[in-house]
Amino acid sequence: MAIRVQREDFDVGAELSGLTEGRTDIGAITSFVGLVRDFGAANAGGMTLEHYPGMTEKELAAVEREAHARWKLSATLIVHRFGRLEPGDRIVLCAAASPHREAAFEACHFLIDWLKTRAPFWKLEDTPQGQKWVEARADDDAAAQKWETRR
Amino acid sequence: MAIRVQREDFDVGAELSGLTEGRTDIGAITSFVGLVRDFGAANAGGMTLEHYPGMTEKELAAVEREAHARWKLSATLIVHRFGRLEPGDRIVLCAAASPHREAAFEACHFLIDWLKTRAPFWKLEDTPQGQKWVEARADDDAAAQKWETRR
Amino acid sequence: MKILWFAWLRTRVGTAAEEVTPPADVDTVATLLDWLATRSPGHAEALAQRTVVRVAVNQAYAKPDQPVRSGDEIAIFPPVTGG
Amino acid sequence: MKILWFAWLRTRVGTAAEEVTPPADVDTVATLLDWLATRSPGHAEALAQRTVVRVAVNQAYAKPDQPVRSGDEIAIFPPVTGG
Repeated sequence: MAIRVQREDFDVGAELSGLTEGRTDIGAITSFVGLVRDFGAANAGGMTLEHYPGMTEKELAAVEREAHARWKLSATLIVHRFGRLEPGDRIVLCAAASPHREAAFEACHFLIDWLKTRAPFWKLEDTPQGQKWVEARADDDAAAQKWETRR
Repeated sequence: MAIRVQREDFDVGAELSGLTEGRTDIGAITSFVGLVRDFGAANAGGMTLEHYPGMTEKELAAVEREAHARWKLSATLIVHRFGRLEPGDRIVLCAAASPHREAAFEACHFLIDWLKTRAPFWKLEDTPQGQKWVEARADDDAAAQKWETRR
Repeated sequence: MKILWFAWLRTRVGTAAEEVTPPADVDTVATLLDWLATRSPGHAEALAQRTVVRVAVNQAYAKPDQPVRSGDEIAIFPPVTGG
Repeated sequence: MKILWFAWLRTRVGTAAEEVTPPADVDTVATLLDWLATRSPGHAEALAQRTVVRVAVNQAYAKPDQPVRSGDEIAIFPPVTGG
């Protein structure tokens, strides 16, 4: 289990290699990378990610612990950036390693879905009309909710 | 869309960066890495992956085309190794990039499930009793079948 | 008691952090929000729509009936949008 | 007609590739497998359990009733185990 909250970019290859370093019991790693998307004319700029230092790390660790309680996992990792980000920049990396691929897929999906509704981050997007706080999406609540009913 | 069948290892970070290079329309990349797993005393060695050059590339390309037909994807990638592999070595990388994470997760899961029952690769494992051809798993057929019913 | 404001709630209130000493009968998350709303027009505006207000007490999510006491760190913020 | 054998079918047959000229009435995947099984005890053993035999004609999966003709590349192999 590993959590990092940082301003700097991350190297996905190095992060995933770190998960399996020296181990031969892992058959599958599923990872998710979230990126800053440019929505075209309506939103041609980057964004600033605000967060709540202290609580962020606690919530990410709780999400990770929950994944380990639900699936047989060899290792997990969450790296989340904050601060100024431009279109195309990486925002977040979630990874789950397991002997088997089904557990790796489900756990990785769970990590990002739960993180999105629990970890205290807020996006302030640049728009041609000025900076605008992104509103939470009902989709994201529904995605997180789906793991509640499967408990 | 990109397919590679190669003896050499691959760098997951570089491969995923290549998918998004110069693009700002991608919000999500889900990737899967399969590794040679050491099953302990029963199977302490590595393996040799045989394949059918020519057909392998065609089948991987067909799996990729099917994923693009089913989901709104920005880019996909399959890299599969052959030849001699040791415990802990990477075997395969599947990646799906999309504006949205649900499509990226489903398509990546589909790529590996279909690949496992269609791409002409065969594992010859080293065991304390000598080399042994791995038998196909009913699990893998079931995993691939699940995408048929969802069509 | 330390109050932290985040995202657009911070913008409305006009400060990221403030130290407050509410009266003794302000002893739950819900009563604290009611009391904070009286501090300024910006506070009132920030807390007008309670359904979009999330509260953490000492860095853990809290429900309206959760007790609060002097010395607590109370964070108030809109639904999260990371990831 | 070129026949390619893979994995444990190759081991049983004892060769990875062979050039064959079946009689004219061997014109489908199924009749070709029947005919190949008569070529040697190794061929017979390799093709004994048809449910675990997969066939590709010109590098595409083929069903038992698919036609085969001179000049085709026919690959015969067990269920795949890559990934």
